[in-house]
Amino acid sequence: MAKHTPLSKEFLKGLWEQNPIFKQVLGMCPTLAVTVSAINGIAMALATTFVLVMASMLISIIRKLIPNQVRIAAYIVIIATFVTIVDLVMKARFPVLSKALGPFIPLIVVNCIILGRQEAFASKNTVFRSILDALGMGSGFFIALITLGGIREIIGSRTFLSYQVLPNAFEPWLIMILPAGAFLTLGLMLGFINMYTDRKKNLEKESLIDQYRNKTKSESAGTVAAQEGI
Amino acid sequence: MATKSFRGGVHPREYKELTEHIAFEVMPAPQEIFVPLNQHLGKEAIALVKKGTAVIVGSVVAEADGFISAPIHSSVCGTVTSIGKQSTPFGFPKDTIVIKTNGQAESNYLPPLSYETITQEEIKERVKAAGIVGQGGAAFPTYVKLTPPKDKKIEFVILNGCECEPYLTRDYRFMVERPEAVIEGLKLLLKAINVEKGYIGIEDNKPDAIKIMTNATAGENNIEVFSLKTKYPQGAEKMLIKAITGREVPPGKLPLEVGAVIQNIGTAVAVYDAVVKGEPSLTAALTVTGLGIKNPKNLLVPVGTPLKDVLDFCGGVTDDAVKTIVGGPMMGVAQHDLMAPVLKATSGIIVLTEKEISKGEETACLKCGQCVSVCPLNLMPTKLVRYSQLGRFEDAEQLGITVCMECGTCAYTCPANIPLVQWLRLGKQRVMQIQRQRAISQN
Amino acid sequence: MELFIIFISAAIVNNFVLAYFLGICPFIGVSNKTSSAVSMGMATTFVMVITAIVSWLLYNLLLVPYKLEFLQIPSFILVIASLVQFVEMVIKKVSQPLYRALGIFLPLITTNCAILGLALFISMREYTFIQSIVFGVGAGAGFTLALTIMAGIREELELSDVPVSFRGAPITLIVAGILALAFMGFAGMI
Amino acid sequence: MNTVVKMILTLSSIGVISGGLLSRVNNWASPLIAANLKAQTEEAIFNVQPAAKTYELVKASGVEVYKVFGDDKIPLGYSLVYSGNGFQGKIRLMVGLSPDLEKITALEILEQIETPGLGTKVTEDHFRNQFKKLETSPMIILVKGVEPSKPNEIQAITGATISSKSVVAIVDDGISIMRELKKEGKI
Amino acid sequence: MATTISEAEKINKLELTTSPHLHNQWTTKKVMWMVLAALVPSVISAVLFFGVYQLLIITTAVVFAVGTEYIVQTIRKKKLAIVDGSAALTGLLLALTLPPNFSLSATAIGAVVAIGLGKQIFGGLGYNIFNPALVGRAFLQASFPVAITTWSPNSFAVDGVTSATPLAAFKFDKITAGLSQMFFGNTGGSLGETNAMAILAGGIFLIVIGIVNWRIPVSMIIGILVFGTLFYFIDPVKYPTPLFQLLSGGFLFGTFFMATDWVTSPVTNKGMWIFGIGISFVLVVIRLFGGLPEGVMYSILFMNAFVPIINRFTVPKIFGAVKGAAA
Ligand SMILES: Cc1cc2nc3c(=O)[nH]c(=O)nc-3n(C[C@H](O)[C@H](O)[C@H](O)COP(=O)(O)O)c2cc1C
Ligand SMILES: Cc1cc2nc3c(=O)[nH]c(=O)nc-3n(C[C@H](O)[C@H](O)[C@H](O)COP(=O)(O)O)c2cc1C
Ligand SMILES: Cc1cc2nc3c(=O)[nH]c(=O)nc-3n(C[C@H](O)[C@H](O)[C@H](O)COP(=O)(O)O)c2cc1C
Ligand SMILES: Cc1cc2nc3c(=O)[nH]c(=O)nc-3n(C[C@H](O)[C@H](O)[C@H](O)CO)c2cc1C
Ligand code: SF4
Ligand code: SF4
Ligand code: SF4
Ligand code: SF4
Ligand code: FES
Repeated sequence: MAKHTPLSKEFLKGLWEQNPIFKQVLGMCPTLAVTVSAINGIAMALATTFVLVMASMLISIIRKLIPNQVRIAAYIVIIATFVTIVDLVMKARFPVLSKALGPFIPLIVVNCIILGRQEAFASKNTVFRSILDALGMGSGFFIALITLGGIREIIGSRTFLSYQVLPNAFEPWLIMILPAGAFLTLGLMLGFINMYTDRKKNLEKESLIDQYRNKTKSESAGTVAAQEGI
Repeated sequence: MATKSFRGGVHPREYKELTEHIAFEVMPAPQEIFVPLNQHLGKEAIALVKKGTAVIVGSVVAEADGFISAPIHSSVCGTVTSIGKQSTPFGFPKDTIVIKTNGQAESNYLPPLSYETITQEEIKERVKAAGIVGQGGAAFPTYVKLTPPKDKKIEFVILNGCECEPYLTRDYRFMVERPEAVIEGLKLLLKAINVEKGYIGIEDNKPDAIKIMTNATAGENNIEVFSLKTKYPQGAEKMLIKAITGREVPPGKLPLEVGAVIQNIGTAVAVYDAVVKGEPSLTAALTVTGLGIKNPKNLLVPVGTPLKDVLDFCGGVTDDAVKTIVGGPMMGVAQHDLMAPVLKATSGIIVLTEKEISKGEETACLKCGQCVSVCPLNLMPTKLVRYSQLGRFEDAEQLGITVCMECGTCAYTCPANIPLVQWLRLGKQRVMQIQRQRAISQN
Repeated sequence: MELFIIFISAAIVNNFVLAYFLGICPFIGVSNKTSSAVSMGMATTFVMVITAIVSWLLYNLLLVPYKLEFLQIPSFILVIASLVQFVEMVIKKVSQPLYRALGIFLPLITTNCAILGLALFISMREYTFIQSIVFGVGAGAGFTLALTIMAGIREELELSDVPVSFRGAPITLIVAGILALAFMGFAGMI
Repeated sequence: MNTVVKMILTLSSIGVISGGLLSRVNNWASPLIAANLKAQTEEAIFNVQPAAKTYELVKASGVEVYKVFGDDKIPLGYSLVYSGNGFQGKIRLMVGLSPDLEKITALEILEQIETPGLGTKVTEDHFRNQFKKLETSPMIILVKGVEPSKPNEIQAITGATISSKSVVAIVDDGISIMRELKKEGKI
Repeated sequence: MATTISEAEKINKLELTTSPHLHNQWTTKKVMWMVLAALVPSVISAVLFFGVYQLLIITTAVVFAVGTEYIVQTIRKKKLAIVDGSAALTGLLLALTLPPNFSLSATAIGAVVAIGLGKQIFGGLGYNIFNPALVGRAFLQASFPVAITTWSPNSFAVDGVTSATPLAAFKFDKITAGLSQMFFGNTGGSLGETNAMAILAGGIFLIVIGIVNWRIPVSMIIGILVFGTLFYFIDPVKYPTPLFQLLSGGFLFGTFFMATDWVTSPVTNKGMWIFGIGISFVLVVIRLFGGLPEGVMYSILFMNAFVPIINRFTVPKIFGAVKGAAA
């Protein structure tokens, strides 16, 4: 299926064009929950990427052996195994981080990105491609988490990766590290990203709407046009 | 007599003081009259005259085509000069007979009938032959209303004396000037449909009309006069029936569903004149008013007279006049061509100035809920209109857009000045179209 | 009283969606129609209660006694997945209307982190059996509440003039943010 | 038939392999995790009883209490773990007490989910240090806006009165239970 | 799509010529300016009680609110409608809910958030789900919880200690402020909330001229009295009197100026009752059982979220329709 795609593309697509958070809007829960600081985001992204890469690799190796009917169940067991390994290692080696991420490490199991990639990619592609794909998606996830975590940490606590980056005169906006701040920041980010990528299309659209505005000068009709998605 | 009413409605400034004390004046025949073949709800009448045919007052110039239709008579003496498309007050041209008057006063009325000996069938025949249509605005052929389906039991006839639209005073003048014609007309209507009870509903801003009608019906124990709260649209038939009898006409159903037939005061007078004087539907009784008219009047105008002539007869319009409306200001139609003629059911010509209209800039809906609380039919205009704007006609249908009677109460009250009625009308048309298509595809 | 507090806490104060960020995907995905939101909420509540029961039994009667806590994640998810499958089959057999109302949502729920989160919380917080069930009901009610409110708002937003780039997920997240702000009023109630 | 056999075979082999793998990882990790936990507790115990050298868990008390000893096994007092509700949720803390329960040696917050930057100030030294050498009789009092004037008073954190109050209440509750236990001779 | 446009065109051409030809006196602009006028007593009272600095807070909030509206409308190439007064109103209302010594920079943030996140992101006037001024305030309260609950004493205060609001004083110290003191505004509190007399003057004016539908204030007041009485009888020591509940905090201000915001309250009469009672119920629960002393803002925002559902379930029965049957 993806035989003709250049290898570099398999990796790069996850960074932006098919970024799991920004473009596919998957794996929202960990994204919102753990990004109170950049370091949490990094840890979460690394853990997820590890599971994603390992699972993708293993599944693309044994993909021909797994009967179709028990496909999902097999994937889940495999993913769960790796998640448990990560969980145990974190608890053993990084107890503080593990506590900060709370139940979200175990919840990597149900992260839609991972199962999604197995279904959509690893189960149909070669090992090497699958690893590249997983690395790409993981990196995309990483980019999203560190951006979100960074913004929230800088505005919410004045620091980035625990180094103070804003002057003391800046009163931190506590909301950024509260649940509401997570929702609002991610919502605004997604909106602005849409705005940016749709820019070209939008320009065309707007000229259409403008033409039509000039004809009708009607506010409500503008809504009609927008709603119809001109 | 407790004041009765319905839920919702509004009370715009009345401006009735402009004309309420002015008695009807007869307007002389103009030089030329324009008689559209369709002045009523239903099928267009068929022309019986050709170019060059000479006619006198009362000559039948067109005959009814089918059950829901009405014949048309000439209101002047003269000669037919052309038959073709001409402007009408509806806003679009229709086939029209043009008659040039010759100033003579010959007339050809129907034979007067004796009120005592007349039968039910005779009344109906006369109403049909006289071409009477409802004077309440919709111009529905009155004969049809007098012929209810066999399976419906009619219990009462209600005379609609509300005249709830601002400005208009025609029905009021009838009640004050010709109470006996109103009551005899009602009795004829009762007889025609063969029912016992007759009611007359009048808004309480016309206390002397209420008094006169009450006195005039003192001897009639089957006729009752009701004082109703002054608020628009008290005269809409569903509202009137609710106010007087407490019954609610179900959505999409006619008054006869709850045993009622509603007739306008003017209709009753027309029926009386047709029976007792043999006079067919020749003159339109109407109020010419508004701050934009120099001499507001109540007039009896030959049907077919161009609006322009009527306005000139009332001294013409003032400089600040901006809009001419045929009908009431809430439901009437604004005119772009003053050569459009007065029709059988024309109840008023109103010339408005900027000051009276007070229409502001349109903004998005503020969800104030005013439209919801004033809609007499308990609809949600804000939602219906939005669905209609977005082309979501199925949703509009679900919320009952077809029930809307386009009374304009919601639009009057909307602080965002959204042209709600236009959007409602559009939505209604589309929904009905969809419903027709659905019916076709099901068969 | 303690049970009541667990219920209110799970349903409102520490709402799964708005405070714990669990089940965001269905929250964004299935919240555009009120009717499906209610069905989805009921289906989730149902699965949550079953999950609470089963995971409590599994954890306390099997994993803990045999010192197999490290198998918690794979075993929970397998058990939940097969259970949902089983329930779906049973409902399909027993009641067609119920199946039509809930059935289509059940598979969606299996891979929903709110469910697994619930199971993990139950073992983490060492709830008793009864407490677990109440916790499940409360979490389900809270999820249903958030989903229904959001669906109502999104139906309304379809009539609004939201900038094109913000339609869909972005505006949903922003509304969720404001909702989370509103729910903060209940903070400290526990 | 063949497919069913294959299905069962694959799944169970995956299960077995994963179980085996996990148990190996677990064998490696569980002592480390246990050690982490123990180290955390120990650290807290010694933090609230700076002079302590050894400790033992007091059994049968219903609460988590450690009896701590100095150099020569001299009893120095207790380290009590107790919890209650804060502003957002449970606060779990450890408090060091003198043997007669009349003085606090130090306070450590073990777990809390208060609002970051606000309620979380209860974990900061500025607040916790107020508890050092604090008298516990008749009970600890929280004051607002003014400097503490009595030896049993604690000043609330501005904007986090509720969290401060909760901490004080948890400590007070814990101490009263300790007093009961002491009366019954259980500790 | 093409058909929709041509329909819009048709309607627009016809606009001058279709009924109704009369309209009442109201326009959006006039309504907004009336509400602004109704707030004048509260503004005067704020300056009187807390000093001229309040004018700075108010100006900052209004300028930033209107500015944000201007910028967004320019970016979105919408018709500029800042003279309609709704943004200025949002700014003023936001200012009146802030404490008297609040910093101007934070006020500006609040105003930008109120218009940007509370209103324009939903499409602007008429389309927002939540009360914009309260979104702004909730954002500020979550960002700067300490600053926004720090009350400076007003200029008539007898002793400097009464800087806590009556509610906070009750919640944390069980001190009840005098009712008449609260009525005339001689207590700590937000700019606009302390003087009940000024609020009532403006609120009753709005009801009389028909802008505010009486159902919302009445149902809220009934609600708080009923729930307040209920708890007062359960335990008069632990819970305050219903009148205290009514006069304290932002209740009256919220009742007359914020819960009644047309855009974010139900459109049906029945819905307004549910909305009002709901706010009072949530409010009493927050005040008596929550961690925060005051909850008017939260309870209004919370009920705002239910408005679409309330509207949907209180669609009036169409005239003449049988109950339960579709139109
Ligand atoms: C909104 C509305 C208002 C109306 N107001 C009146 C009125 O005030 N007087 C009246 O006679 N008819 C009024 N009508 C017309 C009546 O509904 C009804 O059609 C009429 O009275 C029937 O009598 P007719 O057939 O004699 O015209 C109104 C209709 C509508 C839709
Ligand atoms: C197809 C049709 C049939 C009607 N049949 C009757 C009828 O049998 N009896 C009656 O009283 N009115 C009948 N009407 C008239 C309506 O009740 C109503 O009077 C008419 O539409 C005028 O409305 P308005 O005067 O309220 O505007 C009929 C109307 C239509 C369109
Ligand atoms: C977003 C937010 C978070 C809060 N978090 C806490 C908290 O963690 N601990 C606390 O005691 N109060 C918290 N509060 C409560 C308020 O700050 C409350 O007014 C304060 O506790 C009262 O204390 P004061 O009397 O010092 O103002 C929070 C309030 C808000 C708005
Ligand atoms: C009676 C009334 C009350 C209002 N209350 C508020 C309010 O509390 N907050 C606000 O931002 N705007 C308020 N507005 C202004 C306006 O409705 C608001 O800007 C819209 O919500 C923006 O779409 C009010 C308007 C009216 C007519
Ligand atoms: S206003 Fe028009 S429609 Fe209403 S009653 Fe008078 S004539 Fe009839
Ligand atoms: S369209 Fe409908 S909803 Fe929108 S503003 Fe107009 S009436 Fe209100
Ligand atoms: S025009 Fe239709 S929607 Fe508007 S008030 Fe009249 S009946 Fe109701
Ligand atoms: S009256 Fe106008 S502004 Fe008010 S709800 Fe109805 S349509 Fe919207
Ligand atoms: S990541 Fe939580 S439901 Fe998808």
